[in-house]
Amino acid sequence: MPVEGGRIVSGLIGLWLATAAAVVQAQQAPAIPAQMPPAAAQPTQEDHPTLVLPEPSPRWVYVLEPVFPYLVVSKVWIFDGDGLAVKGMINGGYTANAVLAHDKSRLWLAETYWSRGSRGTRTDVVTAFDTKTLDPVGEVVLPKGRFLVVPKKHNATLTSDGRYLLSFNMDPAFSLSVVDVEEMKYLGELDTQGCSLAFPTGDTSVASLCPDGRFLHITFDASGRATKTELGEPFFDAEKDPVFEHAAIHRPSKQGYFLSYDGWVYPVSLDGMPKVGERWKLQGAGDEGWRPGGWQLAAFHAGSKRLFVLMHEGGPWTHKQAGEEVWVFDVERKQRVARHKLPHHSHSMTVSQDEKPLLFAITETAMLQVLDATTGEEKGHREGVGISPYLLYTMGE
Amino acid sequence: MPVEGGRIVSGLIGLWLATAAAVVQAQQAPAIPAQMPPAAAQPTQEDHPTLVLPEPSPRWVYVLEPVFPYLVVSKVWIFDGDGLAVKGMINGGYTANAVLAHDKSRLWLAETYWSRGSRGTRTDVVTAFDTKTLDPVGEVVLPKGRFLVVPKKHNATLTSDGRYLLSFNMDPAFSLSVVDVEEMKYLGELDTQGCSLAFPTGDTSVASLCPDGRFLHITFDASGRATKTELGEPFFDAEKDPVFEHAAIHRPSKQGYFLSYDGWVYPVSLDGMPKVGERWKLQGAGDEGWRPGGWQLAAFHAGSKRLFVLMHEGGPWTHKQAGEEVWVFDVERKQRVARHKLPHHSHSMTVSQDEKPLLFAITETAMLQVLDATTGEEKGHREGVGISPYLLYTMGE
Amino acid sequence: MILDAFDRMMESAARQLAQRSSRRSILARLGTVLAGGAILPLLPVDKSGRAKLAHANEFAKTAQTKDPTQCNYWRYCSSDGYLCECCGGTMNKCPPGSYASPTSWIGTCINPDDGQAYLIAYQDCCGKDSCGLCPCLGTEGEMPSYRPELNNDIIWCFGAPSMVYHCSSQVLIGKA
Amino acid sequence: MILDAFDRMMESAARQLAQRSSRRSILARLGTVLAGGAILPLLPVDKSGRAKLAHANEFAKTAQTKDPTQCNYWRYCSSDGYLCECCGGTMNKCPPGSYASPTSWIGTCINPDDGQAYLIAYQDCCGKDSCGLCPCLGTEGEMPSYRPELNNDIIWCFGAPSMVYHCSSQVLIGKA
Repeated sequence: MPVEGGRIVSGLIGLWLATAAAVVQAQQAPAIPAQMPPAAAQPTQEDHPTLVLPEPSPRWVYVLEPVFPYLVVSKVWIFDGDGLAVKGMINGGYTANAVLAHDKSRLWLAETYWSRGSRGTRTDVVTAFDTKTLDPVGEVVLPKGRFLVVPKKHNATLTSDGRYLLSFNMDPAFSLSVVDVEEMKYLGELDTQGCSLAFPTGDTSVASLCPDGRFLHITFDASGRATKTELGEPFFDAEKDPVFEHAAIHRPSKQGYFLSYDGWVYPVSLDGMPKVGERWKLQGAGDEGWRPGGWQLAAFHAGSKRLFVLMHEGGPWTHKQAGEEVWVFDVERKQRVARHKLPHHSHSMTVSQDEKPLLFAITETAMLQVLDATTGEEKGHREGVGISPYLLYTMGE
Repeated sequence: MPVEGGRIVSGLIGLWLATAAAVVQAQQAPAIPAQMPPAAAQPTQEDHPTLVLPEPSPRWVYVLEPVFPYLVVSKVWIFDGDGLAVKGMINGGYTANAVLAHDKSRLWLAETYWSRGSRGTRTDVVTAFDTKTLDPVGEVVLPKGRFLVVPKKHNATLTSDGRYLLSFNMDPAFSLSVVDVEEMKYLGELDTQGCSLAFPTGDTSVASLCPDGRFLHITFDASGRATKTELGEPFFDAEKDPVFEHAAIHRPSKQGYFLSYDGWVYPVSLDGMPKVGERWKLQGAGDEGWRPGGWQLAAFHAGSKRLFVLMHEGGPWTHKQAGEEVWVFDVERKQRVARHKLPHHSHSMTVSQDEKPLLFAITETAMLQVLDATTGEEKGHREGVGISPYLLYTMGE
Repeated sequence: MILDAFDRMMESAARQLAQRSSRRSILARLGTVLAGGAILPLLPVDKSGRAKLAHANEFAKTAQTKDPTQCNYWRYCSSDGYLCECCGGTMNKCPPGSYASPTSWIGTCINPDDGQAYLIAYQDCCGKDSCGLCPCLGTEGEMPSYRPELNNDIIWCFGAPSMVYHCSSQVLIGKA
Repeated sequence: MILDAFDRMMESAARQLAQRSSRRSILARLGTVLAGGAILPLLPVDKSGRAKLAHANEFAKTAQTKDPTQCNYWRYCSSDGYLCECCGGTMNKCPPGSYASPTSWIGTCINPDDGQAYLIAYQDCCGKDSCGLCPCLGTEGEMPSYRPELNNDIIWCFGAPSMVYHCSSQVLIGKA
């Protein structure tokens, strides 16, 4: 279609008016182009909108990277597991932690900024992102800060009803910061008495892991104050065989599987005060020399009741070594049902929660692999997922 | 020497008091540990001070990298040319520009921050760093912003007496922001009438390059207001054979060499209104197919009156191609005196200003090479200078 | 990065401008808004406009119309930067959470399927740190930054809600 | 990164503590400062302290005393992170513009030259983004972060002017 001269002319004028408008805007906080004068629009045959995502699919994966050694700029990548196309990206701050909403509408980052990049005034925030627009839609300042550490999944969690986000804090006093994510309001700190991390246990309660191998369970009220604090019995030997922080937790079914360095599985019911079931072992006869290891090393697929664990051959203190295989266990029979050899050794892994689950695994060379979680068949891989991807999240986990 | 029990105990107490102090400090702007209670010091047999550099050597090189694609965190590396040891690092903001003080006491960054990393409120600043402590010792806000572009050396400069820093700005109006770096105070903007960049010409004047191939020269007063504006005659054909932005400028001698895409050298006296001398050509008989190119592609060693240029074999529009050789010219005889083959092709290069100058060159794979600038002998190289080094600075240039 | 052949539209646009509106009247209108101070200059454009069209022809020789994640996709004849197509957007939609700069430079690309020349608006998407994927960086016809309308190193997010460059998109204006 | 074998000093230190000061009195003093709230727990330390000394012996087998830019330099037996020695500092001086955390964990390293064990304070240097050079990352004896005194993923800059981790240094306390 021929372009009319008049449209081109107004485009030109629009160009200059828009740049002029930028002069005025330069010192203001960014806002959506609604502030642009109408003439600013460049007339084109095609529109040029911003893409809005559909409701997130359970087969998408959210990959969090702290971006070593540029730790002040973390990043979340969103990929479609079928084809590994980029759906979008979110920029975060220093050692950000991510939390996905149960209703899929939000992704929150608990993150830290300095006013001049890596210097100046520190500000800790929980930022809410709309999962369809990927716009930041709200921010809550965490006045007591947060736990600064290479990102671990259970540094932050969401209560069962999705109302409260709990962000672990060690400043160096141990506490959980309570944020009402409906009102986007900071409520206060829950003293964890030296216990760490945040595991969801209900609408107004949360559990932490204590250094001597027991759970602390805190119930709190709508003002963010603790109303009840319970301390469990030690269920593992924190000296000789600690459990990994990256337990496989499935929030909807309130079921968790905590794995020890040596390969013991502790099934935990996270419905109220955690109840630890009878432990069983990943390795059986002939599995000598194999150990669980990596970073995010375990995932649970609730529909099929399958536990997935990154395993490698190695000696003691190789608990951070990348996995060579993913072992799949039926948690009811407590038996291994499959061994998937990973095309590339991976330090973090998760599975989607749909009926034909995908298994996502990332390597220390920033490659994302996708396998059929049931058969272990490789479905694809993608190199260059930033430079240091660490954590994987899927909807409904 | 045996450690006394008492010292260990006070160390322990000190540890906890210090962490307690951190609780109080967490929300304050960082300050030097003077605020720590005296008991906070961990008693050690050795002190644990912060290293303070000696006065910068002319044989050190300051390497600026914008850090693609993490553009909100630029970085300056400081290396000793003799041995390539790291002397220190400075963190900067979005597409920072660096300027070194004539008296070696300061390194300034003109840089841009957003309050939330890559979003939020924008702030443009000139930050002063002490070149011995590498501490930020002052900051001036640039209320009109700055030119955001992949860093180019002549986006900012210093007047001859070292008092005013001029930061080019395109917001999109063209101007130079004037900062009094003695008082650390922003004075105002000089309208450059569509001309760009900043070349030093005196104590209270500066030149810019105009799109039609001429210089604009602005003289200003102590309040930062233009008192005189002169426009030169076009000295090159900006349509057919533009000059590179990265002219070789030697501030102390007020001499500059502007090179064109095709290889013409325009000697320019930068003492007041720029005076362009007779042009001469880099390539002679037998040099067909060779062109200047790269990013920071030229340097001038004032002591020996030698001009160094990155050269490659290539056709038209290869002006950003990395150099295969450094050609060395005697600018008085206008003759080439040496061809140094680079062990690794380089896009940026400079020379130190001492009597036995070093030649520094960086590759697109983040390697820093050092050559004897006189003989071309390779003196060393170092890989992993970040991921995207772009510009090189030496003292006295 | 980014800024490229803004001038390509000038050959036809300037012609049309001459018919409908005097250059002076546009500058006067701008002057009102800016209250003094030069902004990106409109001139000179004609010569390089012609030079650029020659490049478009050169680009078209190896251009394709099937895979917009490749640098030789036909619309990218003047595109410099990370392709929005690889970053969660498309050639004419910004990735979620990033926003088009309402300002743009314009190129003339030839579609090899019909051999026709089209005007393309290279409107950057801004507001997030660089996407980092699918860099397509051309230097044909590229000029130093003192000729900003022809320089591709500039963060060309003027008028967008943020001056943080994310990726480059390529929007169809119509036939040239 | 960083946090490592704070407990190593505990075997001797706790012994000496027992002689001179009751644990309760220290905690009471802390309590005054903190006004409630648990901080990094002092216990349990003895068992892992012994375990750690065994690791120091293991490390010492291949340790050297000549080149402090290598991960097997004798003082680095418990060091995790980027070596300040490579970042413009030294093993006991922070790089220019970065500042030591006054808090530290402590290791027991054996100097192969004299076969003696020494206490080393691993005081991080903070205030700049990660140096990125000479990463030396050990996992022997490393525990999850719910045992922070034995975890090396934590940004251990408590009490420094900034919580931005730059590099790891290794300061001599004295003979163990």
